[in-house]
Amino acid sequence: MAHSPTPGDGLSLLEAVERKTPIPSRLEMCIQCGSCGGSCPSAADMEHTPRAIFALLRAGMDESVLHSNTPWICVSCYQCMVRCPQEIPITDIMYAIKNIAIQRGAAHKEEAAFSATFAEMVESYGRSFELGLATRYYLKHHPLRLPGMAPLGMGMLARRRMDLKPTRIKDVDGLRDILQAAREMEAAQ
Amino acid sequence: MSKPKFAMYWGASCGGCDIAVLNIHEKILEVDETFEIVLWPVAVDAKYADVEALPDGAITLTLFNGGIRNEENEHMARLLRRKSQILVAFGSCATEGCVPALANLYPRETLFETIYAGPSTENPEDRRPLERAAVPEGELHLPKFYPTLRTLDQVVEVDYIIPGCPPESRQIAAVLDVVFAALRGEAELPPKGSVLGAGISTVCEECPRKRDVKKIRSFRRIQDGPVDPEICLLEQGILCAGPATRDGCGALCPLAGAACIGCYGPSEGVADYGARLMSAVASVIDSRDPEEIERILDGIPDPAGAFYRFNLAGSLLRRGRWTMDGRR
Amino acid sequence: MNKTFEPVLIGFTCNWCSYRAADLAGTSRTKYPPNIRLVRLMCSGRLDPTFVLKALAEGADGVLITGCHPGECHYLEQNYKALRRYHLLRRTLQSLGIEPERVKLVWASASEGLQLAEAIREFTEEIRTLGPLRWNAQAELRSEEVPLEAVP
Amino acid sequence: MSAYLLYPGCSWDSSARAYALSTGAVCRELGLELRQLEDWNCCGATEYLSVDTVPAYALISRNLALAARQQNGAKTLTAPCSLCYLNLSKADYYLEENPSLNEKVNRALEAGGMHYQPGTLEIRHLLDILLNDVGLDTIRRHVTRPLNGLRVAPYLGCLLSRPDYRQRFSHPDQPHELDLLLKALGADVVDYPLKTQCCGGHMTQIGPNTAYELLRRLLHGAEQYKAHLIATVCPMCQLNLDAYQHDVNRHFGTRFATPVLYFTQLMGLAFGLEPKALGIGLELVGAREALAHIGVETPPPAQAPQRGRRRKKKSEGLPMPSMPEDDQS
Amino acid sequence: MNAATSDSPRIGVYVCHCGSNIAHMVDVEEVRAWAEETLKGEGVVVARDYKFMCSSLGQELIQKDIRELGLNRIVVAACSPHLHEKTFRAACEKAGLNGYLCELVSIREHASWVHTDKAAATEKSKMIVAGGVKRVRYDEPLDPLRVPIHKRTLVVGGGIAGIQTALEIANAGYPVYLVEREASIGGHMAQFDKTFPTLDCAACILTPKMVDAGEHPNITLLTWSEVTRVEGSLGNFQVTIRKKARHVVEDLCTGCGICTEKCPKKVLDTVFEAGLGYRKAIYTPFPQSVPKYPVIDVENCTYFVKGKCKACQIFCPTGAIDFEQEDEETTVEVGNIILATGFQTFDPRRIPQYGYGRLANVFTSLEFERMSNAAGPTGGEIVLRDGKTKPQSVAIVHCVGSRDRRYNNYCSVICCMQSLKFAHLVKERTGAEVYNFYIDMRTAYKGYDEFYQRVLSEGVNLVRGKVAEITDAARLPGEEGKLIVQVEDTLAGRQRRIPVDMVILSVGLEPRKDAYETAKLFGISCSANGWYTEKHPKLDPVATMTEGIFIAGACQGPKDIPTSVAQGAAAAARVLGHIQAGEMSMEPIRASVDEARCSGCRICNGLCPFNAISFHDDRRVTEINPALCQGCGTCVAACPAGAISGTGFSDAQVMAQIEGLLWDVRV
Ligand SMILES: Cc1cc2nc3c(=O)[nH]c(=O)nc-3n(C[C@H](O)[C@H](O)[C@H](O)COP(=O)(O)OP(=O)(O)OC[C@H]3O[C@@H](n4cnc5c(N)ncnc54)[C@H](O)[C@@H]3O)c2cc1C
Ligand SMILES: Cc1cc2nc3c(=O)[nH]c(=O)nc-3n(C[C@H](O)[C@H](O)[C@H](O)COP(=O)(O)OP(=O)(O)OC[C@H]3O[C@@H](n4cnc5c(N)ncnc54)[C@H](O)[C@@H]3O)c2cc1C
Ligand code: SF4
Ligand code: SF4
Ligand code: SF4
Ligand code: SF4
Ligand code: SF4
Ligand code: SF4
Ligand code: SF4
Ligand code: SF4
Repeated sequence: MAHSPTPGDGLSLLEAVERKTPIPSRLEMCIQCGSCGGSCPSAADMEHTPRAIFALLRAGMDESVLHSNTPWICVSCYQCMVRCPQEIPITDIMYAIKNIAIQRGAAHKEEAAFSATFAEMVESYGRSFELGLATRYYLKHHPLRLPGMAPLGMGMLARRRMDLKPTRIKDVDGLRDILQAAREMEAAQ
Repeated sequence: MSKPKFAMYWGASCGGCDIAVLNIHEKILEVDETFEIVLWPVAVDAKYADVEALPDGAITLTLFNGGIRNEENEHMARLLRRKSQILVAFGSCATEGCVPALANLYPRETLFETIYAGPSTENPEDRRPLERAAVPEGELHLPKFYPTLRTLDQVVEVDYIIPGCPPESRQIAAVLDVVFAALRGEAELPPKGSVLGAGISTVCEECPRKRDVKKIRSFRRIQDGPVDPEICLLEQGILCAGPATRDGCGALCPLAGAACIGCYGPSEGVADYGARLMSAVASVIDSRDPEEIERILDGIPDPAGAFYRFNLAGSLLRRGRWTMDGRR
Repeated sequence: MNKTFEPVLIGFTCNWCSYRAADLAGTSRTKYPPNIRLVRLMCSGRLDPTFVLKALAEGADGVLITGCHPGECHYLEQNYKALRRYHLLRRTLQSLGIEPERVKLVWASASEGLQLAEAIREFTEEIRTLGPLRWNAQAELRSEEVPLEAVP
Repeated sequence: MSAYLLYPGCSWDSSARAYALSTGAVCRELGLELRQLEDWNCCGATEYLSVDTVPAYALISRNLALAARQQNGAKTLTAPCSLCYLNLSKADYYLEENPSLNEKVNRALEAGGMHYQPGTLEIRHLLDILLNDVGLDTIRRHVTRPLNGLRVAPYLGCLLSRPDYRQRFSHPDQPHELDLLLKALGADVVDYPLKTQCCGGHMTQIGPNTAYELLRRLLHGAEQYKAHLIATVCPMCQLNLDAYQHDVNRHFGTRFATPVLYFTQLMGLAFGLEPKALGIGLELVGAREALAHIGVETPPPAQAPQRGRRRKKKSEGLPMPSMPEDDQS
Repeated sequence: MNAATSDSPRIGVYVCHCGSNIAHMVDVEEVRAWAEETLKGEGVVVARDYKFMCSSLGQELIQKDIRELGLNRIVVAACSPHLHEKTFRAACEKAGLNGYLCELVSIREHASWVHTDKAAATEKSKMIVAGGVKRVRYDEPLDPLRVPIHKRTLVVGGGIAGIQTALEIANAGYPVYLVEREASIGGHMAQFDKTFPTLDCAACILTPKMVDAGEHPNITLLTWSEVTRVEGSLGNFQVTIRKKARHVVEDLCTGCGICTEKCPKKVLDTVFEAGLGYRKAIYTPFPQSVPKYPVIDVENCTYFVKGKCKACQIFCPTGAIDFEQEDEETTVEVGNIILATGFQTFDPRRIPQYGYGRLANVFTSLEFERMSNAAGPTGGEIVLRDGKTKPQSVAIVHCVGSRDRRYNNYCSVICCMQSLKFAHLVKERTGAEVYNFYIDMRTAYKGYDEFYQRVLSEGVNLVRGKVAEITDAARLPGEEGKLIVQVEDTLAGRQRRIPVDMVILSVGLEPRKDAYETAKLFGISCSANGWYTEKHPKLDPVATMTEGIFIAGACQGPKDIPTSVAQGAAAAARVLGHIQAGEMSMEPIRASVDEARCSGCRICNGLCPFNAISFHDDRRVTEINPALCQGCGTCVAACPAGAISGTGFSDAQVMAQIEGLLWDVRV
């Protein structure tokens, strides 16, 4: 899968995250109140709460952050973000950390792979393709889970809730050009 | 004893002022009775040469309307200044430039381009006026067209000012009454430099519309929706120039449901009409947020026109800034 | 632009914040270019756009308006009025063909000597880049203008 | 009523077919015109954003650019999927907030001959349109078969109301819009405290254990409040709660059997439309039993005393603080 | 330039070396010579330079010239006017020249100290001098405004701060009006049971003060009253006060309480009982109310609503009930005003995830104060909403609505201590397990941290983390039927769900919802948050920008009782200072309207934050009250008719200064 290198590799992770976050990260404003960690529905499965991730980031403990499962366990529900008293865009920061983890090769391989497979589907067809995504991803990463998924898939197919073939948009080439240009732009930062 | 002499002349103007003087009804007879009219192109047939022949100071009263746009205007202004005891800048053009001065926003070249090559001009050979042109009969001479229009008092000293576009006829009549009385020795003329035929306050003074503390949240034009007939137009978001415009007209425009556009010029002692109006209007915009303020100001699409429609030549800057290629 | 061009700037300051900031820049020996000349007003709310036009008409190349930060006005809220006038003034200047960048509004509290000096430095450079306004000295016009003739 | 541009999202014609069918039917009833955007592409879900930033925003913005081009008088772009809705409106917002991102995204769009000026479109969720543009009064007028007796848990999921920049949809934690709509249909709406909790999103794929726990909480909650069914506004929520209910049961040894229907399906039922035309039956956890509560003409069975009642009646014990809703009733 | 100077100017210019402070970077001699030569036409008669102009010798130099050369205008080019304007004005006065005819222009702070090029600094200094010279021609002689101070004082708000203020002034022997909106004075403090950090009983320390205030011969107590109009200025304000109809004749009422007892109508009391208890339609807020007379709440009184009942009247032994009574307005004259209008608490319904209003056993701190008060609705029993069950576990949530950009982005100061107080009370009275959830523990000030330690020693569980939500949605066994507090224990780094029976929300302090209107009424300002703004946050904390108006207590910002009391006393001291002086003088920089020129356009009418501008509807002209005007000049700049002029900074002065400053580039 094609992706752009991290902006200014060699930056501290904190700086890299700040650059990757599409609106000001305000990380320096975190008062470590724990509203985020308290709100997070998946906190129990996280190695570090979001708050702890921010403390680690600010402490320069980059490796701990990059290898933490936290951003990958984040379900992107924005619960933390709307409750943060400092209006820190936490979920966007989680995305930024994932971007960088992938680019620095420190990613949680499986989770990253799912995202990557998804991205590939989108680039091939312009749309997501559930059946293709599931089979490709499971075949590659969880072949054993696949049989367990079958009844679900059959149920879906029986109700025509899953397409057997992907739909491709008309201007797929235009889309690819856009994405290619975007990647170059990202790399040029 | 011969009658005192009277002259009325026009520079760059539309002729409305002459009409306003003629519009004083019977009083025009009194003018004729009191004065010997030595120059008044609209009303009598007189020659420049006759005026030139008069001794300096021979004319008692000259009403000069129109601004100084070209060499001829200036020549006549200087001539009449020499020949007159009392020189009055009459009407908005002479006192502050008026609409002709909006041409000060553009350089000569652009103006000529518009006039001689504009869509409403048929000029197949694309000719331009020449200051000097040789013809078989000899050399022809046209007055030089100046880069800007100036007010009369920017060229010669004036004794009185009568503002208005045009001045209200009843105000002209009132001023003439004072002059007649003074000539009869029954009254004294006001101190030199005074503004005559107008008040010392602004149009709101005469405007009967109800007003309150002002708060503007948006601007609009009268054609954008119904206008309350009783309430101050500015409070309805209509950019009324009444607060900054010298009174004397009787608030004709706001009375008729239209915003005052400022023809009577600045009030007493105001150095820059447009700046004053801007300051007033901006002060009552009801927002503290720069973006919102900008949004509200979008409702004034042509600020130079809105604030300097009559007063550009009389303002501190006197004109717009232009480059030689005509771009502002 | 012109390397030797030294802009002449007028700065309006308010008695309570920005004038004091200028004083502080002085007492702390902070350096800034000598191009600016300051006028003290009681409040930025006193700023009549006439003053700005006057400065431009008299030969200034740029005008810096300064006042207390929003919410900190010594007169509570008058700097907001300055803000409104400033926005309108810039639009009018633009419509008269004058670069609106020649007038700039900067907030500076009494303790921001350093920031004010920096703002002055920046503004000086901005106007230097814009080049001279020379409102009253445009050669083409002056040649045509004839002095007033005195009355005999 | 004005026309709206519709961004259907990838699931519209597949996993969310019931949503598409019922939306179509309901809009026809209400005279609401939804014009499908042409040649739209995937919004990237949560995945694309995980991979890269600028490409992700470019991907989303291509749709905005298309919509701006095709808008033809319709300023509003509506998305029935909460995630699509979020991605589209978030891109619009971030492009506006971050000029450098805007510049990059637009330079990328140029490569495909496109351009988008942030702020051009108004991006709204289908629920918002039905509630605020069509309005409860009109909806009430169309109700011919009130859902009396059907206990519904209004479930919005997370991405409809969150994040809440520009106050884009009511309160981020406790919005009551869906409650109002369902009440207008005559349903017995349970005060479902989990209404904006996450359904697990893509975690069903990459971290099933995490996702199952989130689903369990939702199903457990619905059961606790004796809901006959869960009403949803998002294809992802529907899919997770419906298709994975079986797996959740297997994982925890529970026996949940709560059907999950789209709110548009319930609207259609209340409007008296044919169940089949609304895609009823496409759900994996069958809704037949739940719908039996409204299927019969007899008045609904007397309700069991609500154990879940939280607000004390006024006379007992210490008084309760008044709530804004109190004034409404 | 319109207004020309009346006299022909004879100007003296004095350029200071300031040792080498100026002279090292500005060629002082050159500036002097330039001014003398070039500015002759502007009326400069003499120009001198001197080592230290501010020294007595320097001042004498000026005075000598004034006397000997007949100078009538002075320009001193030296340091900032903020340093020595007063000095040189005084020097001129001594020589018989009005001080306002002297201009001090700064060539030190604004030239020598900030520039590095001597030639440029010298040139700039010349222009600064030219600006001063041009300007000084238009200076006018001015005299400071002197105002006599009325001896009476108005105090608005009868909380602890207002009571303290009123008592201090009254005890010094001066009359005070104390205006309180509610039926009794006492404010928030009257609602509490115990007060931190010493846990004194609030009533025990407050009641004596209330009684003192009620009986003090110098205090006129106006409860059930509000100020509706304020006119005038420092020294002489005319204040209109509306006394709402009590429907009880104070002269007849003995405060026996029979009416209240007999009144059949029970009303939920959302003010004093914070919504946790009831009162009657005729009531005194609490037993120790001052004054003791009840009021009839006409919105709920059966007689006023339905026209029947009159039980109170029938039973009143002295015939004090008067259903016909009407609101009364009185206008009083006072010299100074002190606002002590206090605060309100944050409404936690704005944070729905805390469940207040939905979940029965979530209480606010004010509700808890009433609950723990022996005179409160539960008789001091700490119980659940059912009115009987004692909680076995209690959560106390700090920072509710405070320190949060979504609500109030400031610390409410008192709630950490108040939460610890609650923890102690719950422990002491119920033995329940107590959890306090805090972000940071703020227990500054004397005795406060000691109190924290005491609470720690009592075995209270302190969890560091801002509570994420409070829910009744059970997830795990043991949670059913409980309120679950979900939080990240940030010290353990884990999310926790703690089931409890009762939750107390320590809601933050907020400005009263009408604070902005009240501020407008009195012509003072509010900070962005809505707290009244003090003149200087450190050095003038009880004065405001409006002369003669002071603030005290929690209306200025969140604060505890000790500080409120200290501020009340401080404000009283400031007012007493004014009263003792008998007269105050004010800067004469003021605006005024030329009525003949004013068109009544009303552009200026809404521009003055000090309410100095008023409009006369009858004559359609605007007037400015010079005593209220602070001289900012905003209206001067706004009046499009040029009808407003301002002393000290007239158009003529400023325009002339601009011309001078641009002397070198003007053509
Ligand atoms: C729950 C809680 C517990 C607390 N516990 C403690 C404690 O233990 N120890 C401690 O030191 N502090 C405590 N405090 C803080 C304490 O309440 C304040 O410091 C104190 O009440 C401030 O007094 P005040 O007079 O400024 O304001 P308030 O007590 O609010 O009094 C203001 C008065 O002004 C009146 N008023 C308002 N507006 C007007 C108007 N326009 N016209 C006329 N009258 C008006 C009001 O009716 C009120 O009577 C606590 C606060 C809270 C919320
Ligand atoms: C390092 C530091 C930084 C601070 N920073 C800030 C800040 O930024 N902002 C802030 O608000 N506060 C600050 N403070 C707090 C501030 O210093 C105090 O609030 C303030 O100084 C108290 O003033 P005071 O007059 O009560 O006492 P002091 O300043 O101590 O003055 C007492 C005076 O009394 C004299 N004196 C003592 N005994 C006698 C005697 N028996 N007879 C005669 N004279 C006597 C002493 O010599 C002294 O001059 C700071 C404190 C410290 C230590
Ligand atoms: S909620 Fe916000 S301030 Fe609090 S710990 Fe999380 S990121 Fe930091
Ligand atoms: S967005 Fe991610 S980190 Fe934030 S609460 Fe949701 S799952 Fe947790
Ligand atoms: S309508 Fe115009 S002239 Fe009349 S009061 Fe209003 S602003 Fe003044
Ligand atoms: S109202 Fe204004 S525009 Fe109209 S006549 Fe009078 S001055 Fe002229
Ligand atoms: S008349 Fe009103 S106040 Fe009196 S007893 Fe009846 S209800 Fe109570
Ligand atoms: S005092 Fe304590 S509880 Fe109150 S806002 Fe400040 S930190 Fe929070
Ligand atoms: S702005 Fe001027 S003219 Fe208008 S009301 Fe005020 S003082 Fe009078
Ligand atoms: S100068 Fe300022 S303070 Fe004085 S009246 Fe005008 S606006 Fe009010």
